[in-house]
Amino acid sequence: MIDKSVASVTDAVAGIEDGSTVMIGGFGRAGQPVELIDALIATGAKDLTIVNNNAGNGDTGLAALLAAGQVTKIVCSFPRQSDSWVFDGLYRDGKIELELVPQGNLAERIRAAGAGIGAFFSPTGVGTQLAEGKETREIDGRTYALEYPIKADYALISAYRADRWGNLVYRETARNFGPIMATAAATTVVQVDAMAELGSIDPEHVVTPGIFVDRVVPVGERRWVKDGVFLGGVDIEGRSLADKEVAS
Amino acid sequence: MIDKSVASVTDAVAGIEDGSTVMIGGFGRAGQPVELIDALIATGAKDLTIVNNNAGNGDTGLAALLAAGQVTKIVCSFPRQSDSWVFDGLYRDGKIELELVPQGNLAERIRAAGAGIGAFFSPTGVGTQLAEGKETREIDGRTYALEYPIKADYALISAYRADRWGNLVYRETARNFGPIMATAAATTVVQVDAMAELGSIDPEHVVTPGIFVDRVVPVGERRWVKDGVFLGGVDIEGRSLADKEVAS
Amino acid sequence: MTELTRISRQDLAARIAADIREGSFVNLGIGAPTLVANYLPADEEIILHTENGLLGMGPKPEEGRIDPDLINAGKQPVTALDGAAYFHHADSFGMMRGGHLDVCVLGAFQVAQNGDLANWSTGAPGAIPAVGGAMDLAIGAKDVYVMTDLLTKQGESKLVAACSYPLTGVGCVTRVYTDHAVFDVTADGFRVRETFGDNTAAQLEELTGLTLQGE
Amino acid sequence: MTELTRISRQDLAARIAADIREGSFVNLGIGAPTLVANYLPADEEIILHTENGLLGMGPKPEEGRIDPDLINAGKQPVTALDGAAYFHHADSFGMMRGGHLDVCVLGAFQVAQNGDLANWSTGAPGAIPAVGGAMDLAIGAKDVYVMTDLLTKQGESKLVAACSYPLTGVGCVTRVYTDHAVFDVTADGFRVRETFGDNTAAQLEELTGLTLQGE
Repeated sequence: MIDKSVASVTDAVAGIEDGSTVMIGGFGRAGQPVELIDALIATGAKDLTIVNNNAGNGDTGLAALLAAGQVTKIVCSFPRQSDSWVFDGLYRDGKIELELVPQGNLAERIRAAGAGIGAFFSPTGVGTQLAEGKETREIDGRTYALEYPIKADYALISAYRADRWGNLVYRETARNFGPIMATAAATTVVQVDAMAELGSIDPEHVVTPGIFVDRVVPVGERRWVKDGVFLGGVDIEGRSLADKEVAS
Repeated sequence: MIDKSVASVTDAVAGIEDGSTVMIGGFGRAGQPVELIDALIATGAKDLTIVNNNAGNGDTGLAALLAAGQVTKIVCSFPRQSDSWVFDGLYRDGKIELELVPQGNLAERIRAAGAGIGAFFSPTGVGTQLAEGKETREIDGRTYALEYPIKADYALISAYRADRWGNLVYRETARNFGPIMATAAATTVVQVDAMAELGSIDPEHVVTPGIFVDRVVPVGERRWVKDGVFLGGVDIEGRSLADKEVAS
Repeated sequence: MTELTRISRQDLAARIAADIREGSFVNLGIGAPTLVANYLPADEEIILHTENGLLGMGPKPEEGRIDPDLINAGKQPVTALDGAAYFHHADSFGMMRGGHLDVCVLGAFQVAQNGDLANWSTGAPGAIPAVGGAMDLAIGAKDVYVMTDLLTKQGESKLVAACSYPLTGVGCVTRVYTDHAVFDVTADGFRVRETFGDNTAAQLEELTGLTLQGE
Repeated sequence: MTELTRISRQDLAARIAADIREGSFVNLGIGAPTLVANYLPADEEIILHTENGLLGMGPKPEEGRIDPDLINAGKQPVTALDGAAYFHHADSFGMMRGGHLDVCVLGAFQVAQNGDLANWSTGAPGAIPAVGGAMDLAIGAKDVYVMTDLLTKQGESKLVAACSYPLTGVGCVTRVYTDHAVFDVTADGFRVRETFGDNTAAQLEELTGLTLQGE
């Protein structure tokens, strides 16, 4: 019997070594696999190269991983945000390397790695600083720059449900980079709210087939969902509005 | 109000001119938009270039279009089948041009056209007759050949349900080339079994978003499905077993 | 020089909204362009795209109904309309890069008369660079509209002969909506499409220092 | 020369099935390789891929339950197991090209000692060419197994120093299962992995005309 579920987030991130390249899903906080990132912090693995759209928000999740000094380089499209103070400080101090990639090229380069494409000509960024030094070519009247795949040793992503074969479905815009990162890493690790019985996910609705998934760990439902029903009652960072009123 | 549904298959294929490139969905018979093809035959448009995985089966659908003498060139991966006598005859008589493309390159080239990729390096076919004359390059220890997008003036595809915005879901392996051809044509025309109310297709389950769809025409349920429930009772070509027993 | 007419940001958003036809697929960039959504006619269906994976984006949720999984590219809470569709980032940017969006509306630091756009970086030393989807949006729609004040706070024209700031995209802008006037980008440079109030092409030439094609 | 042991096509399919580990993702090529499915252990989960858009392919349907929308790459009716997933052709071939399949099993006209495969065309003049997914499959799995008779009907070896037929893929085959023996493709040419009956490496060298590495 195939069962890709593992018992703990610690088991889920086992084997991530110093110097690994790790893709981390999410767009801002949506789809960010916070529990897996916390487990990665606990491993103490260092000299990591991280691939994510952003470079962390606030002091939790990816920002906490950066704060722990475990990341040497980040490949992303949008590091600078109102709450990216952890990255900002490291960058200004020269303690982290940044490879800035336009968001669509980032996504397509990840997809290319997963789909066995050696390189592709993209129109995005042509004529800008971010394509400087890249090979360009005019094809059918338009100029393109050559872009190479981005692959990883590990992908850590967040999905909504998985079955034991690793088939995944996502929730709303938390889908974002998960489906493509899952294809581009040697080992893909997924946190889900809960497991689903094999056969309970309609084959028409599977977004990431299990072939791309190595390990799955259930971490409990998001605070704003109960038994799959959206409840509301949180702020955009997922903090309970009730707690907030008490705190303020 | 947006309503992409049209009243008839005749309206659906309106505007296809002599010399057009037309993608036709389907893998063998599965997903082949037979009613749209029949409407295309009725237009009499000629000198067509057809992009399909195959080159027609039996005497209906794509085979009938070929038999009508409307096709000058076909771009496909697998023309020769046990029941491809129409194509076979035209090819042997030198009456049709064939561009043979490995199936994965065919799919990826169609996807590239839809996704704005200028060209891509593929490992498929390298070192074979089908990559002769193509630019090759070694990247990261592997040799690739450069492949260009395939786009079309029209795509004719078959889906299961559409809403009036053109959002599509498919049925089983009849999905095949539909989702990528929909992205690669200037005008995408879809036949569906039936329309669905806007909002009745879960946004998580949409396979082709309406942005890729121009016209939708309902043609009635497949013979082996009633109200969305699979009935069986047909052979692999979709002919009723009951009819067959009567005929034999 | 007499004081020129300047319309408000809200009026400018309404002006842009008036040019978007029913059935269009539209991406509204982060910042001021998001205001355009407030002026789209309620009785017409215009489908909003957000590049983090949603077509059919609806307005912000009611108080207490914020869903952190359902956000726009600016990471603000949104809703999904009937007829919406979710998809992953490669599919989303394929939509843009493949030219399937009808319109995107973007902010700008500068627009050059050949349609070059600069809106992602001022190139200031020490600034932390961030591009996001700006370069994909710039080349990712049939019509790329810019929404901006004509002048910077320092009074310099944002319409320029050639951008001095780092480029976002080359020759990609089709029209510029400013607080003073609307300009089309043509093969011969900017053409004044519409002026607000009594503003004249001559006044706009003085402000921008550019030769402008007439209305 | 004494008569060599030849195992049946069914036994060969069973022999291949025995080498496929639980949890593997496997594509079985059109023709003889599809027989392998009949010998996969019923108590183990092995996930079959068909390149027309399905993982978790099940056996052929019962009489009267044929679904023309649910077919394999050979266009035969199949079923979908619990845990199956449908996807479109670009995603399906991305799976293959990206190296995500563990095993594919293919037929062959010829396999060269450097792993070159010829299985799509005999190059006969006047023949109508058709390649389908053959070239994608050839380069599309971690292990590419060939299932074939060792000799053609004319008695010529299908294992060759260099393919004379048009190639399907370069250096892509990892192992060849024949009716006489099983061969691994190594940097030094074919290595005899296993012989059937009393067949010896010397006899196989005589049949193939090749220098073979020992077991």
